[in-house]
Amino acid sequence: MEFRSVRTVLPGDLVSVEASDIILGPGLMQNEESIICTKAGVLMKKENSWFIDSDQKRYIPATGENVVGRIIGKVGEVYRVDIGSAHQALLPFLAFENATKKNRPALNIGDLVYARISLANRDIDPEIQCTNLDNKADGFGELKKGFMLKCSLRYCRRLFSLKTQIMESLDKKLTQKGIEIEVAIGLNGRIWFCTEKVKHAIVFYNALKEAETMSDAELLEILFSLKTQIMESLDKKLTQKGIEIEVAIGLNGRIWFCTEKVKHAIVFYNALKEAETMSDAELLEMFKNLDRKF
Amino acid sequence: MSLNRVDKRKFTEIRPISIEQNYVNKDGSALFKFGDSAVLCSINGPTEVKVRDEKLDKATIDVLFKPWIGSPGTNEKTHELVLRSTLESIIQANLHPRTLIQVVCQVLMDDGSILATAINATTMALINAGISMRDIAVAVSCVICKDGTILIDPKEQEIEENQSFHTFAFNKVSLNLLFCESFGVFTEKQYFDCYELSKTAAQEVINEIHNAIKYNITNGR
Amino acid sequence: MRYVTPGTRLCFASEYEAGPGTYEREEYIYSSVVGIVQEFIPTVSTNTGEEKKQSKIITVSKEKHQSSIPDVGNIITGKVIRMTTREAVVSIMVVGNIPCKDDYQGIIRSQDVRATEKDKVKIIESYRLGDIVKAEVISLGDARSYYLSTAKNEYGVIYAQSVAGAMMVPISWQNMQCTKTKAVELRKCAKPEDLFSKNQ
Amino acid sequence: MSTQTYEAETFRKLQPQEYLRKFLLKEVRPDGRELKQFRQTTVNLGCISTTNGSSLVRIGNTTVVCGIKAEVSVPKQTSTKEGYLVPNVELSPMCSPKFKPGPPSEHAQVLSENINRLLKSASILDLNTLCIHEGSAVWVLYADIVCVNYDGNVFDACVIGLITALSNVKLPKATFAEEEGLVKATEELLIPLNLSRLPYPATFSIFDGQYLLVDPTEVEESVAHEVITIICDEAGQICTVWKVGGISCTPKHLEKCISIARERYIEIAAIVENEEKSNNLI
Amino acid sequence: MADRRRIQGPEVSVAPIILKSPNKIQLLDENLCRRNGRNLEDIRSIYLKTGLISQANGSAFIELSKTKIVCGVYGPRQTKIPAFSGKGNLNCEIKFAPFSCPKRRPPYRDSQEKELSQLIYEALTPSIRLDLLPKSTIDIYITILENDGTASCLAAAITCASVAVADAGIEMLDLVPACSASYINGQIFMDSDLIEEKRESGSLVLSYMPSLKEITHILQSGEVELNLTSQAIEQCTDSCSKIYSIMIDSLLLPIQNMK
Repeated sequence: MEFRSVRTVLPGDLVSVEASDIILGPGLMQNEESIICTKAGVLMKKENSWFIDSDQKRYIPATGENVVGRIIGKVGEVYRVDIGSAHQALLPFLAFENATKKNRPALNIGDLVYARISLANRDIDPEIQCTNLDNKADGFGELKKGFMLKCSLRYCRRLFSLKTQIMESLDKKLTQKGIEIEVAIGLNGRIWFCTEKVKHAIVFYNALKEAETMSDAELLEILFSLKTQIMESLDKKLTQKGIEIEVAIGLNGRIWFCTEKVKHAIVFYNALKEAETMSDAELLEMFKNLDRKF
Repeated sequence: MSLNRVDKRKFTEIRPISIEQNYVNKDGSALFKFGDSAVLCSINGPTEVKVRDEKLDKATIDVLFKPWIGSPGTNEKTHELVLRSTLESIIQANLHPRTLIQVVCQVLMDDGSILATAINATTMALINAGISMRDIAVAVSCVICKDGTILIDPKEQEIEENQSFHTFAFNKVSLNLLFCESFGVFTEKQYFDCYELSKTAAQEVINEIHNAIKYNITNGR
Repeated sequence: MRYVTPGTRLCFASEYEAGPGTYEREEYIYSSVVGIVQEFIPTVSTNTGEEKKQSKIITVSKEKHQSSIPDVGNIITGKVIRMTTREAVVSIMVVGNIPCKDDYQGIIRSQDVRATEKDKVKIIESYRLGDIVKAEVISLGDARSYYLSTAKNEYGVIYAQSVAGAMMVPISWQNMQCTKTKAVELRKCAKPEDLFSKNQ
Repeated sequence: MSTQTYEAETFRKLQPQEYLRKFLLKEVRPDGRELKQFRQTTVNLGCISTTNGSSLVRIGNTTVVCGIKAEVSVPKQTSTKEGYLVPNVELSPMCSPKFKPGPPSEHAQVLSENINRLLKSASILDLNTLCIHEGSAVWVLYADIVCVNYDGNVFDACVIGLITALSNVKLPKATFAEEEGLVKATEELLIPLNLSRLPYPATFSIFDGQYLLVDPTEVEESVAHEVITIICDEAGQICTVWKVGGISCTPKHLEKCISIARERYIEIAAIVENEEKSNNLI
Repeated sequence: MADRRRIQGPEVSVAPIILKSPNKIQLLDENLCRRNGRNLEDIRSIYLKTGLISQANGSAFIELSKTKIVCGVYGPRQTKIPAFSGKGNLNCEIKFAPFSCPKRRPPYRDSQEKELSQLIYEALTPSIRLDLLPKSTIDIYITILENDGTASCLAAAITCASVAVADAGIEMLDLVPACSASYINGQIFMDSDLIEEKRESGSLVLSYMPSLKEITHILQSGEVELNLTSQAIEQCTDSCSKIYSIMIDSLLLPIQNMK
């Protein structure tokens, strides 16, 4: 049985529940006899479990959640990691698979890691580790190269819950085409991905951004069929015309690109500038038609 | 009821409300308008707090109030204190000890009742930021004219010539008084008349907020 | 009774030894506080039974109480205000049994939490934010903080609230129980016996 | 001091809320007062001879001194007859460990602002009466309120201080010499101000959402954040209602506060009248 | 720039010109009596009271006819200075209330206040046993409510602060009374008031520990002959001893009355 939505609620609304053994999820608080909503959103219910489906951008750490973090410093035997929460997380040097005092990964400031929250407590700064409960790497560890994308927490949670489906179909569809893509979804509102070619990354980035407001089904759809096709077609159309273009998008507000011919560069530059004010949908549309401009 | 207010409103009618969320790229933000009075509120947090301001059992709430024109003075400082003490009684600050919840209110246009507009904008921004709250606060202003008429949600023009000016903030659940600021000369009966009329108007504000949230959820974010 | 103020000449330095509240300058002893003059002969227990000559000590008992400041060896009471994996920061509120007007800062490093198995100490399993602890000042510490220790039975948490917000009572030297939910939480407890039990 | 009081002091320091709660359960306050009892209030007029009007107000331990000095300035172009009345509250680090040296804290700014709002909105002093020569010279009254000891409810002390100091003000006879552009004044201070009303305040704290504490001390203020201030005038009209923090205040509470504030008005008016009488005798 | 943290007044304002009666005030009458009936070597009567500020660790209030000064002492408390120090740190700040002088003083800290703060610090430091207070600060805050002569005000502030420090229970070597003298027309006016001060050619402020017979601070200003100075020092030390007994009484009487 799935959670079903009950109604839209505001903070302070009372939820009337008959049953006594209820499970309260996020956004709900028990105050003596009554149950009070503390967030605005959609009240969801499954049997005796209740929670409020709401959105926010600021991450509050919870033990066991996977996060994407950025190393911002070293203090003693730990790395300080920015995971987007109020306090920086601590990542001990030894919290990696097979790490010993002599043999441990050397991370630098700015490096990204995929980690699991091992301690989240309101009294103390959160701690993270790059191993699963059995001290195995299991996908955790340094994220080399690639891009990091920030989005709302709710979106990350959705992607995370659809993770297996996404990966399956991604694998199926993309590997056939010889494209490889690595993705790490952090529940702290950060998604990391890495592709061999930069242009694939751009298409993937845009697809992810656009999909944020869609339903689950649409989301899967857009991620795996439509976008790969666009990418493909862009690839196809441009290479047919003998135009090659390489692009790198920096999250610091700078985009780098390189084309063989200067006039192509100008066209691309104008296209990018023009696209700045567009919505995501328009943007993709424009990229689709980019070849015509060349 | 006669229609002799400057903008043809009834005495007890609030100006049209407009609410926009995610106005700026912060953890939460909202633009709230009472007619031409507009306040943009943005929220950052829970985020890191300076050791000096750290509270070990709850989040520190910091409010900045920026006026429409000029630099902030004692009037804005007083608004900041009002907003902060109002928020402290509704935000579940104990969930995030040793953190900072920063609230910035920028007046975009001042056409009277600006403190009430700011309180409502802050409420919307906090909801948008997903900050846990026990309740929400809504505010309404009113004036008592020289002839004793009570005008709800007055425009600047209506505030200038008055006997007294009142701002009330209520909580949503019980419509109890969260905050009140009344200056001028008035009788006890007049005060409670203002109280009741503002309370009724506050209910309308709550309805508008509810609608805005619903709209936002059904139409994506 | 003799009341004196700072600077009052009390006696010759050759007759007495200067005790608390007094100071010696040239051949005299002077008072350094507002208070009452007292003198006593210290009793010294000698193992051999030998008579040991002790000079009389003159003191001035303080009638105006200085806001207390911590010193090495003092027992302090304070609140845990910050925690890391290595230490707990304590706001020192009471020295001995005199409250400080303004708090001083002290830290309990993980090696000073208890006397045994020091390397296995976890701060988070010893204290929580807001706990009231009793500790001993072991050094003047660094520029910011005094160093404190709870490595004795009578030191540790004396008052704590559970996660549910109710008061907790110690059930062993490292466990406390919530009076409301009966949940057990980990703490380095002080051996119970003190003013809170009287006040409750 | 006995060890008993030490323990109470220690308990207060460590558990301030519990400490207050224990007293209130017995319907009494830490300083021995009843819940709706004000502290002893005294007013001392004309205590500072370098001013045009001054007043020293004590509410229990809380002490403020208000001194008013008259200077001369040019009126605004928009209102050529209006003088100025500029209130300013100083909370120095001397009066409480809470305050640091430097520019006015938020607390001091809010006190000044609320006093200014009261003066303006209740039009206590008609600023036109401060005119010396229309368009050229008007009186500026600087009302500086210095807090000497901060033991709670400073707002009440400030308002009483200001109103009584204003009624104590004597201005010299001043003439504007047009050719020199200077104001000359007599040495004797003769002319009192004509105040349209004399409002006095009463402040309340609500603790734990149920105990209404009249005239809170510093200890009580630090744990009871819901504060209500009512200012009434001699005709029983209300000049200010100010209420912040907490959600337990009902219209019933407000009605009760207003009626207590009216009783308090009579009490303060009597204290001030006595002081004025004895002041005039000297 | 106007201070936005205060209520705004007009940009400029001036005190009115007071039309004074033409006859000049005589400082001395034919019997060498001063305007308020005292002799040249007399100081004004002193009212000194401790424990006025309940929030402070120690406090005192002094009144010399019109001059009124309050002092609050906070500490010893944790020092804000970031370096380790085995010795206590003393901090003095004096403030004139805006209405304390004939001309209104704007409420900002001015250079005269800074200078006076430094003088009080210098006069009191030798008397306080700071070596007993590691890592601590003692803050002395003084407010002048009414100023009737700046030199005598400084002296009174030192006396008042010393009593407040003792009231705070802080260990001291001795109390520090202070006294001022003005040189007017080759004569020494002890403890002069504002009107006398306006005619002075120089002044002396002396801070003294009577029990130890040590001078902690001496401030001489203006032009004066040497023998007049030594005479003034002598008269000031005498007056300090008188003030000393008032200081002792102000500290002991409340205790003795309590018992």
